[in-house]
Amino acid sequence: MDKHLITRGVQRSPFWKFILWILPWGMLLGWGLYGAYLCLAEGLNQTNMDNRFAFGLWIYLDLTVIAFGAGAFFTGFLLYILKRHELKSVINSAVVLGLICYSGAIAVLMVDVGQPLRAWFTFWHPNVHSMLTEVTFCLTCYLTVLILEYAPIVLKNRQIRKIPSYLVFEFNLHKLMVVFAGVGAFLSFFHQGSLGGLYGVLRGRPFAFREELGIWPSTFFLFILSAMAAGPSFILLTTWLVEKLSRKRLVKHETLSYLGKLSGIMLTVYILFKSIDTLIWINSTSPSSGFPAFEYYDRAAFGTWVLFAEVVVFGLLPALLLLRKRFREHRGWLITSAVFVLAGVALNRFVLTIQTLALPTLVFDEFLSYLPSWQEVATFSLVIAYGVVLYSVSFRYLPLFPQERELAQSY
Amino acid sequence: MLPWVYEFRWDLGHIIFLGVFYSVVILIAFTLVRALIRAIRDFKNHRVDHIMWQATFEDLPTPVRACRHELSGEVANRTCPNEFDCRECRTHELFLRKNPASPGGTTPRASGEEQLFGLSFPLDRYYDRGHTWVQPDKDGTVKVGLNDLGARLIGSVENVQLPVIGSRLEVHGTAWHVTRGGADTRILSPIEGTVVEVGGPGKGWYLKVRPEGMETAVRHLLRGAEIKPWLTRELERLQFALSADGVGMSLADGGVPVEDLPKSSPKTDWDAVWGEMFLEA
Amino acid sequence: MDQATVKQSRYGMAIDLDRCTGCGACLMACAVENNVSPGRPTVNERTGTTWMRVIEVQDGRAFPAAETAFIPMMCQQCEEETPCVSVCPQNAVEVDPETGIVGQIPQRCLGCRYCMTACPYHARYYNWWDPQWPEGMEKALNPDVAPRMRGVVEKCNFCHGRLHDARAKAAAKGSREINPTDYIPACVESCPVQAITFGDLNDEAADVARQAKSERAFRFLSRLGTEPKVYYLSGRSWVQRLADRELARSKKETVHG
Amino acid sequence: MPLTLTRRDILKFVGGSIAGIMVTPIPWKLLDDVSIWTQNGPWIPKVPRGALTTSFSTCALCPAGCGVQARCVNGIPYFLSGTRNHPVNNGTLCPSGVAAHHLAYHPLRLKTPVQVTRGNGTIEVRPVSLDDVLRKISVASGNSTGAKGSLALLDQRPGRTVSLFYRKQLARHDHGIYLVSPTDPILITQCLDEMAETPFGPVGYHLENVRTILSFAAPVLDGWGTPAQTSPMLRTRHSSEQNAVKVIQIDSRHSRSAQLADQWIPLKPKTEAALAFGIAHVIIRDGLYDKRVIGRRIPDFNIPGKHSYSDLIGRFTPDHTSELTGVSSDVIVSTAHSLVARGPSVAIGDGDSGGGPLGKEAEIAIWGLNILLGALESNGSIVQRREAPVPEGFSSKELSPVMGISAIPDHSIGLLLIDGSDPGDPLPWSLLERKLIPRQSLVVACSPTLTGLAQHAQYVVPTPAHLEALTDIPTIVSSATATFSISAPLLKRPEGMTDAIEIMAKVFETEGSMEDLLKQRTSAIFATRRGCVFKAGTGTTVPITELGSPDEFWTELTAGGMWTDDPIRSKPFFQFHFMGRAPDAYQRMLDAGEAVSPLDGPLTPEMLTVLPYGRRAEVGGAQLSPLMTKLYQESGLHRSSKVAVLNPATAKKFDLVHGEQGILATACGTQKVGIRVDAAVMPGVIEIAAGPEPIGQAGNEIVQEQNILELIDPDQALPWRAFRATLRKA
Repeated sequence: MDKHLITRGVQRSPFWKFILWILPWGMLLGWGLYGAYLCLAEGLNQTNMDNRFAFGLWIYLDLTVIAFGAGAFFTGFLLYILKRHELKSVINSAVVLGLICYSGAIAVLMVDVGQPLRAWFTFWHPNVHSMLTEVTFCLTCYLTVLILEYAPIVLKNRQIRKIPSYLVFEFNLHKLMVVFAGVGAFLSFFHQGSLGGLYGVLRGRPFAFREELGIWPSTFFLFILSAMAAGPSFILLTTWLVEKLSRKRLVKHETLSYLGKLSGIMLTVYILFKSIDTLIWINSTSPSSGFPAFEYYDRAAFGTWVLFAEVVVFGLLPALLLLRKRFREHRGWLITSAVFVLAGVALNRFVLTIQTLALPTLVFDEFLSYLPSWQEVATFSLVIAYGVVLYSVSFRYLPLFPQERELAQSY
Repeated sequence: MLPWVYEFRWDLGHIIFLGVFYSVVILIAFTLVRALIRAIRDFKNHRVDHIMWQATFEDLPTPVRACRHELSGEVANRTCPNEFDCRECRTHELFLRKNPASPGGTTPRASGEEQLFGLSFPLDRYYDRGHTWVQPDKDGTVKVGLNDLGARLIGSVENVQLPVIGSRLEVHGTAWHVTRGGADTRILSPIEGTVVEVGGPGKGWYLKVRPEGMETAVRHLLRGAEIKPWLTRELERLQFALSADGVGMSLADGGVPVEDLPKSSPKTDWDAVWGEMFLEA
Repeated sequence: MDQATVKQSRYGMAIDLDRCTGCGACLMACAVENNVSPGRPTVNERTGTTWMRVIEVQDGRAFPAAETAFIPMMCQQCEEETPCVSVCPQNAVEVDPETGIVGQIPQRCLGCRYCMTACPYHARYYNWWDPQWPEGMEKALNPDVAPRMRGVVEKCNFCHGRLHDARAKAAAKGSREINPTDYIPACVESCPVQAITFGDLNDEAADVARQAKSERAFRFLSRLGTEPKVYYLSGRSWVQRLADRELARSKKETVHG
Repeated sequence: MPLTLTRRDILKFVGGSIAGIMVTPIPWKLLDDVSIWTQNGPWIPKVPRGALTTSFSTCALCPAGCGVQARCVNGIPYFLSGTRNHPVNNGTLCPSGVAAHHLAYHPLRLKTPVQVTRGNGTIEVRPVSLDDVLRKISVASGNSTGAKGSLALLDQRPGRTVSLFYRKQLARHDHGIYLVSPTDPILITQCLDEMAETPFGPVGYHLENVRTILSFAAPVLDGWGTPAQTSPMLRTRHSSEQNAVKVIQIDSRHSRSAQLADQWIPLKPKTEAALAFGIAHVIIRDGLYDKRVIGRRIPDFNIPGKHSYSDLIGRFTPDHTSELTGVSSDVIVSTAHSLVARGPSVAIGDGDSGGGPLGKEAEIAIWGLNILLGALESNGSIVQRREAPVPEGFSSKELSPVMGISAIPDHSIGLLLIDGSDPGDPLPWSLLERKLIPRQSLVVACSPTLTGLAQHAQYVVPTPAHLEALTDIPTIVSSATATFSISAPLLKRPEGMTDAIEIMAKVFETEGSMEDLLKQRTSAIFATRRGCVFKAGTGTTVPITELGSPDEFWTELTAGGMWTDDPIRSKPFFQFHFMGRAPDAYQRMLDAGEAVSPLDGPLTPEMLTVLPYGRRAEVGGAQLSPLMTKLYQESGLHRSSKVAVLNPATAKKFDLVHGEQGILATACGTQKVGIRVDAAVMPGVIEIAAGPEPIGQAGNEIVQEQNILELIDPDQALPWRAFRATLRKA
């Protein structure tokens, strides 16, 4: 039925199957839209956030997906600037993932702020000392870049490419991709960092506050590193997932294992610095502001196990696994460690966003709990559903994996 | 945001931050505009067909992009860097100079039948990778037609859209379209020139074209000893393409394709097969 | 007169916790003065808006020994590294260099609530609902303070409306020095036991400056280095130890060991 | 050459100028200002603009009668503060007073007379005409003159001039009853009259020369006296000042006064009498009293061959008292000693708004303690005072007596009229209801809002709200001398509001106007030429003799002024019966003392003891500014009637969790409450406020107030300080 839209030489499941797959996600999407609508129309009283828990599920989501989306800029950087051609076979997929993550994050942010119509004030009266300003500027720019990177892929669709003007434009745009890759890398570097800085600068929240290196708190750099570690793993995982779901080989194993290696290296560096940072924080930064660090882990909910899980189980362990060729070659190990890497980064973002707010500051504060309302969850799942749908459509109608055709023949 | 907007301060922070931001924005905009301008320029210079072929070529699997000198065994492994256009290819010239006997340099015989795997591939003409042939005439024009394999792949087509007389063809631009059932494809033009007469499936040739400068116009086309190794690969590819979609149709009797493949196996996804064989993405 | 010759003031408060009885008059006066709207039926302690909030704390001993103190908690007007100012993406939070008061510009706030996470005193409040007054009550609003709308953050600004009036009064007299008696925040005015002292910390003669220097004086979370301009006074050691966790802990240990 | 303009030139010019303007600040600044100043939605009310004025009046929310200074815009008050130097509050206000100007906008404000029908949980109101109501009343009053029962008037603010008017009319009526809330001071001083050989008359407190206050669960530091009296004590609470007043709070509840007092002595609920006896026992045992005086003053102190006070007290040894009250014997002893050592001392035993009265016997026991402590001696802190002079025809013999609820037989009232200007002293409806003749009685309330008892009436007539009404403020019980002030309206009353007096006048077929009445009263006061007058405008106090005419006096009073009587020097000699003059006094006092606390009551493990409490003017919704949510909903400073507070141990035992919802149940009903754990609360009890209620309007339908006091079993209701109930998870 939609054969004439599908790239030549690749096999795609019949249309009805595709619809069956999309349908549930579509419904989730609808539900999410309703939730988001309520939050916009009725106000944020629809959420379970409050004056004490001013950030909730959404900010956590933003930080996490943006970390995962880092694959787009990192791969682009390696491919176009450092000319690592083994990544050519995943770059398209990476770009789509990046686009999904970033557009999703920004959409949620627009629901999260109380006055979305005033969002442009940030550009109009920017406070250049605020991490959030940095984030806003970089995100908007980078989203534009991602769209420009996504456009050529769309134009490569079998029907669209038949239109000469599009194809010619795509052709020329693609020639300039190196510029976008460069800009993307530059922007990402800053907003990934600023997202870390977001909490690192909170002097009033010694659990999150970190000493400054130059003009940025250490979390600025930790976030960049952890994002660089998460990005490749995310691409790796999604690619593997798509292969499983579509029952096709899409990329050579070398590519996946190379992604794993990247992840492993970045993660090792990250964990190293993270550990140093943690030690400094526990022994100096926190106590000097009147907060004995161990008290943070007094709470039943957040014991020291959190720190252990973050640094060792989901940090050191996958790092070591990914550094060893033997494990990388083995699919099972590769995928497992990728999952661990992502879990680690997700946990890190959770600790920074949620635990920071749950912990008391004043002596007579209570330890707070927070459970998102269904509207928040809906808006959250809106992004997930939107991502799945956009990716599925892209995978079906656009040449996401250039190697697919070749691999199909080399069977 | 801007110097005269409330809250703007002339401090280092503002200048650096906004400076960087504006440069990024300008860079993005500039690059975009640049791409547009280039695109327009390409249109002006009629490079559309060329670019379309180039884009297609990039998406072709590596084995298909093999250099003619790899086919002829002169070099072990070489992928063509200029989209099968040897006219300006320095390497091609070098090969010819190094080895005058190189099949790439020969000119077709005056006449003669040639049977390859039960397909007729007369050696009196040039062949293009898009399964077309070019036969020069005395009057300086050339006939362009589908080769035997191409003809059998297409079979008795329902609908052929040929270019109007006087229209211009680019090398590996679109020569004509054929459609049959759900399948459609464009046939790559093997040669550059002006259409002077149109034929069709019945006539045995499709187009009469007047090229500029015969010698260079056909330089990139396969000939003589180059044909067999290429055809061998093509038949392999065909075999695979047919088996790929699971209908399990195979080339009939001892590897000789039947007259009208589509007729003999209607279940096969001919759109895919055509795309594969006529080098369409 | 030009900027240079205007006296630079640092307005601050000293709150005597040994006097405070937790009656809540300050809290109400604050809400009345600043046109804070009544809470919705579903409002609770975490979604409500109380620029001035009086917190009841106990010394942790059990019945019948437990001792109680009441801590009026509002924006502490941090002077250094003011956490909320640096984080606001669009300059909706600013420190007035002339008064040292941390101001909030609701018209420019986009409600990202970053400043709220930044504030260790939880002194910032978000308008989860549009303000709503019973029919006719809008006629009884304070003419000097504009109500805020849904989706923006607000907080104590030492009764900016009153500062404005005081300045107007001074201007009428052709001076830029405002008379201290003209500028008294609502909570200070309404405290039945005069537990709150307000004034210019730069003015040596002012009570507040003297009290800030007394040995009973302390500030909450002073080790964060944000130099709050709100001081608290108490002669009770357990109350003073509430200042930060390190102190509170030192007590625990002496108790246990 | 001639200048010719082509269209092209014009376009160029326009385009050029636009481009030019873009590089000037103009468009950007414009956009900027727009962005900043267009940010308030049109649905956000604009603040009023207009003339700013200041006017004075007196707060009528509670008996204290604080001076109020109102800042007004267009004549409408927008900020209230205490009147400077005012003898009652000296420039301060309580939180309720600060927001009192909102009461006119109460969501449950009535605009017309209504007929009330109570559904389950909600209330329907149907507008009716005033005449309809009056017709109903006249029919019912016709009945109530006959066998159909009596006509009762419940005065929620006794002691006002209009109260005298009511009592006069009721006295004329055959079956007229003048009813007041059981916590009313008048009833409590009646106990003293019961003890005194000759009536003692109104009681006042001279707190200026007190050094120790022994409070029996009275909210001494939280609304009992006037701010002017309590603020000094509160200010010096933690100071090392030698003659700072020491407050010892005897209270089962961790009440605000208990929190603020210098010493808190928690005792088992309802054992106040026993503790009073116990302390008296020590004083007498150790001979810490003035034997000469007591000997002469107390007929029943020691009667040979007859049960006497000393016999009674003799039984309450510290150990025995300790058993009864749960207060350790040495605390009892030390308290007794410090009362004497740190004299002058006074024991205060009024009830409180939430907990209600202590009970007659307990009151008598406490008065006895006061006599032992010499508080009623000529230099003592309890004084006899005069009433503010009354006009002709209002002498006490012309007035019907003041009755407490317990003095009225069940099912006897045919027509109940409620003057519901509610001071926040709650009277549980269940108590009132059983006095009515079932299905035949008519209840009509005069109230500005559909709150409190008005919710239980069949008809409610809207009266002017606080600061709309003209009313007078009687002398507060804690005042040593008579005072008189007037709460003059600061707001114009809306159409259709009727003063309660006008309704009552119609009922009694007579004339009555608030203004005339008050003018008579002020003239009467002025005529005596006694006392002095506080002028709000200047903040000064001058002898009344300095005022030229009653009108001038009136003007001062209606402008937030206040009249204060001269103290009476001579204190006539009194004889007191320590146990009261009733024949069965001994037995009754003994029973009261030996009474078992509900805490030790029949041991059913799931039973807890509920201790209601509440701040005056916050119990009952009538006097709650909508803004009071700040205190009891948006911050935990005051607890609403929806919060039950428990000791952690108790909560653990009943596995109730802090922050969860629970169901409180007695034989008479259930109530949903939020559970809060507090280490300072007595184990085994539930502390729960008798108010405030969250403002009772959800959308258009009015939600019934569910006061904790409604759960009291009317049979064991008085006093309702403590009762048994179960609390389980919701």
